[in-house]
Amino acid sequence: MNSERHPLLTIENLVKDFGGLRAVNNVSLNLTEGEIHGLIGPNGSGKTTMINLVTGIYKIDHGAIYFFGNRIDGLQPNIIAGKGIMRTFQISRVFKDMTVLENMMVPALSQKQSMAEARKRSEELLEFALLTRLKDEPAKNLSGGQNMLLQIVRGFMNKDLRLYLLDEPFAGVHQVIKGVILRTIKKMNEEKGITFMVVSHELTTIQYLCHQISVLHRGEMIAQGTMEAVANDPQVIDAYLGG
Amino acid sequence: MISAMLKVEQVTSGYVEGIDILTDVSLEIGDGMITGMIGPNGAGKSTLLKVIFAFLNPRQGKILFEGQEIQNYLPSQLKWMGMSYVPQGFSIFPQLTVEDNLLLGAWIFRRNKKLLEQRLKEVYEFFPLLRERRKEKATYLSGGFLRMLCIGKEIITKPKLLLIDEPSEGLAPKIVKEIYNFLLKVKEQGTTIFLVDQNIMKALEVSDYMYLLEMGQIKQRGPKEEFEEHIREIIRDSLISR
Amino acid sequence: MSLGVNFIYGIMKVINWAMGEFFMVGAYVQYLLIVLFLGVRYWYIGVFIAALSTFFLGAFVQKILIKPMFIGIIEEKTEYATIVTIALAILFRNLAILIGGPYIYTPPDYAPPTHIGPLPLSGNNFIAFIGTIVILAFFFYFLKKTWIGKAFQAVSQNRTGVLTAGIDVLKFDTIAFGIGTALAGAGGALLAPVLLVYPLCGVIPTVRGFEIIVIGGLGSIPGVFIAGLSLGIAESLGAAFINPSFIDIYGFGLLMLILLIKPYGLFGKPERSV
Amino acid sequence: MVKVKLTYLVSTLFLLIALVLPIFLTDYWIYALTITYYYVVMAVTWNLLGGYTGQFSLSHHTFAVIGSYTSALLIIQTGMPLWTGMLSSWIFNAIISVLLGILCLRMRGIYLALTTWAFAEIVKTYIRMDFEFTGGDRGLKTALFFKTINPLPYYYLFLGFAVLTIIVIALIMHSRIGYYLRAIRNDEVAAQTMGVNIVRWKVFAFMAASVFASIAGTLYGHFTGLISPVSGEFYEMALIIIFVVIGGMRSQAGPVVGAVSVRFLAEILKKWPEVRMVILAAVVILIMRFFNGGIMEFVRRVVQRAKRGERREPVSAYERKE
Repeated sequence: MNSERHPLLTIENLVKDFGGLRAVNNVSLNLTEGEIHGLIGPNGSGKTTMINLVTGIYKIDHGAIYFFGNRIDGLQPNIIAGKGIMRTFQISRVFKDMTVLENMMVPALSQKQSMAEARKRSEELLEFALLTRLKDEPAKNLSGGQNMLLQIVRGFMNKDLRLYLLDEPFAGVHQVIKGVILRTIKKMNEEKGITFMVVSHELTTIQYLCHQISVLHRGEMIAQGTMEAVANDPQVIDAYLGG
Repeated sequence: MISAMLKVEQVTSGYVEGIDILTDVSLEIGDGMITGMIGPNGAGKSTLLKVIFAFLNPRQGKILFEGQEIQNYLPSQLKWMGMSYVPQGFSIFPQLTVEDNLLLGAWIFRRNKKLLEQRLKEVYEFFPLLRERRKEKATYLSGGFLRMLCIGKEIITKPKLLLIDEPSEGLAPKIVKEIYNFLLKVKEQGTTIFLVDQNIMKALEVSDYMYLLEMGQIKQRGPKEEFEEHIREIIRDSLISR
Repeated sequence: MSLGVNFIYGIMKVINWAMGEFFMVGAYVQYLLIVLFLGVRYWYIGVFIAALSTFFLGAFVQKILIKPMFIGIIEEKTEYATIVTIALAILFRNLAILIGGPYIYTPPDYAPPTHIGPLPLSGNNFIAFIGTIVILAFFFYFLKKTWIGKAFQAVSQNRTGVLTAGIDVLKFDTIAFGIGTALAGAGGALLAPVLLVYPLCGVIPTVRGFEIIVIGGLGSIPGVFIAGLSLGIAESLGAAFINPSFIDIYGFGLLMLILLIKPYGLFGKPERSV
Repeated sequence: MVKVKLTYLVSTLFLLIALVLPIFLTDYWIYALTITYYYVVMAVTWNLLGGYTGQFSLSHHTFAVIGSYTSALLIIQTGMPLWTGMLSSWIFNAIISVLLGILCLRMRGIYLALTTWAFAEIVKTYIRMDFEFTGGDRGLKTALFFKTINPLPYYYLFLGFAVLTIIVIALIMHSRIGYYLRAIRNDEVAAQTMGVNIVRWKVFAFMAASVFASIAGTLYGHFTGLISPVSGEFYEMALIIIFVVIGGMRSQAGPVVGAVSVRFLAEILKKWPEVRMVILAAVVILIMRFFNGGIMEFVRRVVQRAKRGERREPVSAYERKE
């Protein structure tokens, strides 16, 4: 495996413009395998745009994104997903008219896993996420929190999942479900060595969960390091003060 | 305690069923004052304003405007009752001229020509820059101008209560200062203001009473002075809250 | 006609596939008015009444069928709107056959054939042309100058901005739909003697109307004029160079070509999805 | 699972009835039923495209028309035998549908409907205008499939083809492809980030539906003996939508039930064609507005209520959960 030499994900001076507005301005970031990385910053700082750039939904204007040393910017989202990079959305995008189990099956099937194997793994994961009783329920009948949990657990169906980008996984989610989400992330990280990048406003949860933190402000990276270092950094405080 | 123009009692609300962005929020907005609300983004500040101005109905709780329950009213009814709302971003019409934008802001008394002329004159005195460019299409204006136009469009009806969301967002510092001076001038004219803001420093300067909202709940409240001394600690605590 | 569909789309982002049938209703009303009450001299009053009747018909249809789309009851909006308006078109067509029979009615000519310089011109075409200009002028005056007109422009530009100004948006949607159908109704009344009055007389204008709209770009009022022009040119060029009998096909060919290059039409605005 | 056995039981029952039916029926009704099977194929395949994948195409009937005309013309112009004529028209159709599918890739909702509608109008107008070649409005005589005009053999041919289509479409929907198509309809972007190659599968759905339609079209052409541009009219497309909507849009049996029941109603009201259409259109509007599931949704609720008693009122596709 060539992952030892190259870090899991390398982003080099990434730039993205939306008609005059520079959403991401020369951002560089490295993720090492097995890390849970937090990405925080006041509103409109380009956090979600970053995820959309890495997963190929937006095309980058310039800079480069490497996954285990080979470039992935410019690839179609489904190819990037095939390489083992999954993501969730701020407003959970589940397949409303399909049942919970069917939702789980989609990523597995797109990786040429057999129907039986996909079904078995789905049931295991649903068991783990306490969603089994909702197995045959159409996703639209689930509550917001349950939908977010489904969206997160669905990503783990990807057999060669190496990097999981979570966009606001806890926003407004009920405490019990938040507990399950945290437990799932911890377990998958420790047991399967999956690297996470978590975007969130809830700084307490980020502090509990993440090893390293990056702070984005108006599309620029203004601080990186552990939570304590970042919190005492005057620049970060100013950013939050709305400077 | 000064009589509260607006009371919010145990409001819980959210866009998606099952996700409550606001949980059990209660607050009062004192007459003739500027009440500020700060808090990290995603705390639910804008959602609260949308609930008050009936863009969104709360799941539980009541909202009282001058003692009257208004949580199931329509935005157009609230406008008649003297409430205005400047939402986040721009609530103006790019292809219409500055004057048309203002006139549309005064939609509720469009039949009363005399009052209309008078109010238009007042807004122009308030924002002289807008009078110079009144025949231009709004889309050609800079960010600062557009913000003034948004505020002008909402205060033309001389509301008793003005809700404002992130007035300084995306503006250069020099213009931000001007915008906040306008807010003070609006207050002097007797309009009560409920200011929701990311820009904590500016909000502190201008507000008389402050609320700190975090993850959909009121964490701290009190007159401006209490907030002012240890604002930097409040931020750091909220960053690393033990 | 295409102005009507575009106006509705501008405000409510809904395509009314039954527009042709409002055109036909306008033509029938006009025919009945002239034959029974007014007589041919007051045809313009007929056009006005036809427009009014299609206005109320359109408003009524909007209230029961289209409005629920905006109160959040209906989720798949485009699918719902397309199926419902198609069904509406068939409903009106067959009702017309039921009531009026499958016959073709020819209203008396509005004006005797005249000619401008060497060009012989049938009275009706001339009237229709002038009538359209008058309607368009009135429509633009209404849109640009009057209060309600400005409010309509505002609704199509920023629905939140309109809410904060205290305008009851849902009421405006109904009126907008009514105006759109009234435009079609007026068109029907005006062109009654030219296209004659029969259950399917709405089909040809619908085809024309949609071509212009898609080429011009959905929701853009200026697009309608440029598209109308480019369509005319495309058809005359095609007829001259390729083969005159395929005249309709050039219109569609142009349409598909433009959609291939700019999937939102020349002036259309793409809706950001992510 | 109980449900699967039930559907097998019911469908085999219907199949038996269909096989035995012609013995009791007059030629007229056999003819009518054969046409119904043609519409069943059209409805089921359009449901794959418009219902399951959310590609709201308005040119489905056009592929049937192209199918019938290409094979008829090939046979008349080049004198090739029946089978090769039909086969080449299917291949020709597959190519066109792939091209149109790629063209419509980036389009969504209204624009897809408008483009496919334009394509339908082009084909119809071309056939009508180029009368030396296509016979225009006079129509075109076609070689008969079974060399006889007795409808019985055609009845079984169409019945067989309809059953085959239903089975193939059902297999597709139950396979992984079915998951991809339904995922695409629900949320294209999310499907893509889940690894689904939406480009390939959208074009696949388009091609599959269109090829089946063209096969149905060719068979129809060689059954009626005379084909005309009328079958390219928008009315035909509306009819297919009516079948699917009334039957139940996103269910496998929906289009079949819809096509059969509506065709049956149409036959009864033969003498008053306008009244028939008015009723059908009104029913479609009512179903869309108030009760979106169509007959199958109604059946599903009754079955569910019977099986589970009053456990929970299932929510139909469109009404929001209060």
